Amino acid sequence: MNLHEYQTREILRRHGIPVPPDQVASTPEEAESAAAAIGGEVVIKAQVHAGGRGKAGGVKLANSPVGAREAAEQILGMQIKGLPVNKVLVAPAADITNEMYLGFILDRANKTVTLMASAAGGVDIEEVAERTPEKIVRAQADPVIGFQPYQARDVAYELGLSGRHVRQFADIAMRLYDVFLENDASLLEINPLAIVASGDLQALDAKMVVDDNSLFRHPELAAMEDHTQLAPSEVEAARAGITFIKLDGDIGCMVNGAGLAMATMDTVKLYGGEPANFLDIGGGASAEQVTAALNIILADPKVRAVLINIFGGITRCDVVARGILEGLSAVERRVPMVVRLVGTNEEEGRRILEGAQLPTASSLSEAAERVVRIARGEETPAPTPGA
Amino acid sequence: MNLHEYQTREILRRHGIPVPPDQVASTPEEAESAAAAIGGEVVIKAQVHAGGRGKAGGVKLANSPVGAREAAEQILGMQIKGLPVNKVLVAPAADITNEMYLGFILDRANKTVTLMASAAGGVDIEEVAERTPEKIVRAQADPVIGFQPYQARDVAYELGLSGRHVRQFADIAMRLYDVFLENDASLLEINPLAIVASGDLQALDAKMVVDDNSLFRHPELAAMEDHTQLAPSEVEAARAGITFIKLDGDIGCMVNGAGLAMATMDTVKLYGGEPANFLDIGGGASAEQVTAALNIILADPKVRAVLINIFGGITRCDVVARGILEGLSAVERRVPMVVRLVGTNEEEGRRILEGAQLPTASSLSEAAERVVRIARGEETPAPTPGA
Amino acid sequence: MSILVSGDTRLLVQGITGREGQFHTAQMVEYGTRVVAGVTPGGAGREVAGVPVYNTVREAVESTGANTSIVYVPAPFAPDAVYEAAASGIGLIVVITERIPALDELNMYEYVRRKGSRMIGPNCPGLTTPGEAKVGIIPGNIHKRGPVGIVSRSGTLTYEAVAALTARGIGQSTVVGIGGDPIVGTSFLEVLEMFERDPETEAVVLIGEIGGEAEEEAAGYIGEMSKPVVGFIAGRTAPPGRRMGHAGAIISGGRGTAEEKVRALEAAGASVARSPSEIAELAERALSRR
Amino acid sequence: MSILVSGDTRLLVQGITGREGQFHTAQMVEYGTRVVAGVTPGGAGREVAGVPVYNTVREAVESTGANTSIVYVPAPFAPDAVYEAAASGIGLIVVITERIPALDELNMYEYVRRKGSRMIGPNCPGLTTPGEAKVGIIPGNIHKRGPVGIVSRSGTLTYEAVAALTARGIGQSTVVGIGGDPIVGTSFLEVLEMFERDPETEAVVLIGEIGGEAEEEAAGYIGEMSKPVVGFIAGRTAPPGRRMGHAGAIISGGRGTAEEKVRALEAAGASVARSPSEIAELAERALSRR
Repeated sequence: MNLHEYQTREILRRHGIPVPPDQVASTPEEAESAAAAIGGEVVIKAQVHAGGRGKAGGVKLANSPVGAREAAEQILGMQIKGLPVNKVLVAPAADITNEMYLGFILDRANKTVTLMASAAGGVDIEEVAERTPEKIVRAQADPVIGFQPYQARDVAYELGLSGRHVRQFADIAMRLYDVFLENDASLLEINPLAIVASGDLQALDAKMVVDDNSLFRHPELAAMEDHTQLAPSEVEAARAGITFIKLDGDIGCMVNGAGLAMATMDTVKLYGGEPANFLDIGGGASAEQVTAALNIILADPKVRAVLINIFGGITRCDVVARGILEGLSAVERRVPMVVRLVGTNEEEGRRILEGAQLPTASSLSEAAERVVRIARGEETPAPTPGA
Repeated sequence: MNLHEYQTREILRRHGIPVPPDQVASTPEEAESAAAAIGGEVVIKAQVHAGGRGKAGGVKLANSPVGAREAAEQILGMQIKGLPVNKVLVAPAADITNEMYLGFILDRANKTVTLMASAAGGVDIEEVAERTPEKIVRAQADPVIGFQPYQARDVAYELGLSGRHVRQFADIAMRLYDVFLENDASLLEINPLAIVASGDLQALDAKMVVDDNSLFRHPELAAMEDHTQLAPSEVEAARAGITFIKLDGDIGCMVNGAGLAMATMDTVKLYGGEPANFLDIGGGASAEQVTAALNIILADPKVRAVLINIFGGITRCDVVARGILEGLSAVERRVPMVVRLVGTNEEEGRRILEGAQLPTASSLSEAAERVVRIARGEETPAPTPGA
Repeated sequence: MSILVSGDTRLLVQGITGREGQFHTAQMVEYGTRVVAGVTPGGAGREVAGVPVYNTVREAVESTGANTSIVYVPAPFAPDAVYEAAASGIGLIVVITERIPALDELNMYEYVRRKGSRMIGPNCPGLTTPGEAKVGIIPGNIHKRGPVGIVSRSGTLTYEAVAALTARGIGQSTVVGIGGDPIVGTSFLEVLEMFERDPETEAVVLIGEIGGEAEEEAAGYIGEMSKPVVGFIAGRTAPPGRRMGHAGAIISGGRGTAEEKVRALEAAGASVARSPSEIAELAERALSRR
Repeated sequence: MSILVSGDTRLLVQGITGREGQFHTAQMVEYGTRVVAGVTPGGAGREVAGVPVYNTVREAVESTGANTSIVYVPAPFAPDAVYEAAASGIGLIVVITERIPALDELNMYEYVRRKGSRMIGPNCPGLTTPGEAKVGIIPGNIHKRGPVGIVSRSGTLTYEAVAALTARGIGQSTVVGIGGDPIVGTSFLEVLEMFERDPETEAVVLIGEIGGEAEEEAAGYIGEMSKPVVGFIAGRTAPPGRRMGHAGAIISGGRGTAEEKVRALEAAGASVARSPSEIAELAERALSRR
């Protein structure tokens, strides 16, 4: 789960990390009074879960409250990479001497939490990591004692800092590490961590990604999720316990298991089709979940055919079959479907579907090939049963 | 540093451990209104840093607010093992079904934090440990992952608990462990942890000892120290960075280093004397500390002679010598002194003292033997120089 | 022979009285796995599918000599269950539970290793040595005993591969689902090493997916292996930056793509299937070439 | 020979620019110890007693090949200094700092061990191998090289024993102050084992005090030693329940008394002195009996 910059800034501030004061505005008028309250030159930044907002015009400077209102007018309501901008952050425009990058990530290769830092801040760190990996300094937290101040100082010296900047950097890094652990982050970064005119270090932008699996113990973070930054269908899916990601094609996919779902999409593509989505109904999908999944898939008007691919393990084929029929009786829209159902209680599941005149395929290749032909109009499917 | 029961109860309560409501009273009237507020039968307990307060009459039951006032009248102002009772705790008298012991200690042998529990609660756990060690169940926290719920459940089953008592016990143990770590405790115990009439577990008495060395990071705990529970001389010593413990003899001792201080006391005793105190002026004792130490020793009217034994390492003998002279010029009382000064800058230290007509001894045995003879009046010492 | 689980496995089921625990215990017993004990705090005295239930792992191990455990305990309590198993001397701990926070997984990994035990998973379908022991949720009836070892990060995609092999008459030595989370107890590489040492295994199928670098790490070892490896990587069509269900399956910063992984595997000499149905075909060819 | 420190010791001083660090660095250099580097964050470029100062231990080790460190860093920052030393490959870390919280000491102990290093202390006076290296604060001039190994939980009481031995003409192989805190990096037992293996050491003096069970643990090994041991326990007159200065020196629940410890040592065959001055006498007798 992503947090907005303004949410992350507030969390960092509470943990004693120097973050300039700011205000959030949902209207140009709010932005104007925020700028007036802050005084001087301000920066107005789109709050959106998409990278590259600067290039997209989502960050503007303003010299006056009126200028801030005008900038907010332009930014609010923008779409950046398809996501709506409903809020802007208004903060003092900083006089920057030097920009660095400082972040912690969940390091799967080393099985720990790792600090990443770079003297080249303010830019996309993934690009730095790709092009000039030697410019990134890393330090791994120890599994027993965690990340330690000496490591932060070591990094600071590597970045070429000296004097009080070393102390400030180390202090910020230690606090950032605490924030990472306390919030079950998988990524937490300050970019840029800047030396400003006063000569002090300040966090001018911050980003946190929280481990979705940890939200059961962080209700306060779960409540911060901005559902406007997800497709409504994705929100609905999450509510039903389904993982759904909208794509651009016309063949809806409903699969159990993430790996099989990807492999199903790959196979559809291999036969020349374009998947309309990734959808994993999960391990023990109930009839209700199957119904919800069907609804979500068919809500996409581009979908011309649906491929259901279930390999029952925990999931029982009979339950899925009943769910499909139940779902079909609840949705209005009719599109052709190809169902492949194997594994636990396979025979019963197939019997149920065939009893309802819904044809089944036995192999994934066969099913994928067929659904692609149907979507292309090369094959006329049997009519789909329903309400 | 010891916390009072009422302070520990409050900390446990804040951490979600079930502790019955209570109030602290410093006067009989406060105890009366506390009892009225709590209602029903109450227990009035002396708040004092001494064990065995029950046997000493420091715990009484009362059926009414008036009874509570009378009980508080008796308890307040008592001395228990020499310590004044300035406060009482008023709490509901519990209807107890079963009493257990639950504590965590810093386990030096196993180099970890260890849970200790016993189905025989409400009694002195050290006695249980001494007489029937098999009745104590132990579980050690892992250095990496800490104390885990499965360990708490394991202990609960060992104690013979079942059903919800296991869950409640595990929950309390986990929270108690958190309190231990958060407060740098060296001992934290609930005794008794009782099953009360409702069938639930409740912490009816609690004790916490905090690691003195950690107080720099726990100002809130340091502020809770009750100085009335220490001899005034001990408080004064602590303020000067000196470790001082008052004993019953008549030979004052001033030594640098705890081990040497104990060995000096032992040697005094070996020659038939009785040390009046343990006093360690610490590693790098300044002239001010030596002065303070002299003042503290001589404040005890029983002291008939003083033995100063300094082996300079960090501590420099010349500094100590000047401190002795400075101290002597500041205190009014004159008692005979034997000084032994060896190690770093030994010659200069001795020169300073001898310049002031203060005789020095070269070995500890010689010094101890002499101070004992002087205290017994078997030897007439040279007059002590001073103001 | 086989790896990790066999007829010598004495299985303990942690969380045996839960819905999934009960269902899969029955399935495992039916398959012939020696399920010797279950644990649910407060459940002592009960039986599930004829298996006695204990309050604690310690008790269960003392009473039954269990040497392997499978964990169906819900995510908030699963780490505790794993610690309990490792502390009680269980040598192999198979964690089916999904959605365990990654920071907990780091601790689980560290602790289990330090205790000298091995963890498979979390978020995995378990393992099967056909005809001897099914320790997990992979449907039993799709297996057939034979010369191919399977190791996979995926759940149902593993079933797909197993079923395809069996349909072609190719049996499996052991099928190992290592789990789809960013942090798992046992890596591709470690399972490959075990298959390399296992005399029964003649070829290995490795099923990976986008995200992380586990497949690339494995590729580093495949070149040294004496046995042929068939690979498959799910997620060729996955868009960057979107997490494909598994917490680990995400292409980020241009790393972890299917292309990179396929390239690494092929460079190490593995043959890589383009679709799940091709896996069995390539496995057959690999076996015939030996 | 000697144990732990010698002419091969290349010493790093952590906290070298502090008051104590400066004073004792000068003393150690004067004694002839090879002090090769100091560390104080932000202190790079300075010199203390001719010793170059670095910002980090890593840099200091890379530049000077330091293999031993001594820590004078104040208690709140001492654990970090110890972690830094262990992480940088320092094999022996001597922690002079006193008043470190016990929970920090647990972590220090655990971490240093896991890194394969050894910690002496905290809250210790350090060690001296007379004529070769003084790593700590024990006054250098009281030593004389010879056949007696000394291990002690006490500071100044150790000086007392060393001075008494030297006054009698008995030299020391190595003098080791292990520290007076409840949690220390190296135990009596471990140092006894080293002295037992050290060809130069012919007899050992063990100086303990009330509290804990370290002396009793050591006694268990003394019986197996080929070399005579002379013991002394401080605190015979200490009242129970009062902490005698050292965080560890407390008689609690009737355990940790001087009597118990003396009994354990004597039962193991050690001769136990009744006063510090008797230590040298007993050591002389022990040597003459060999």
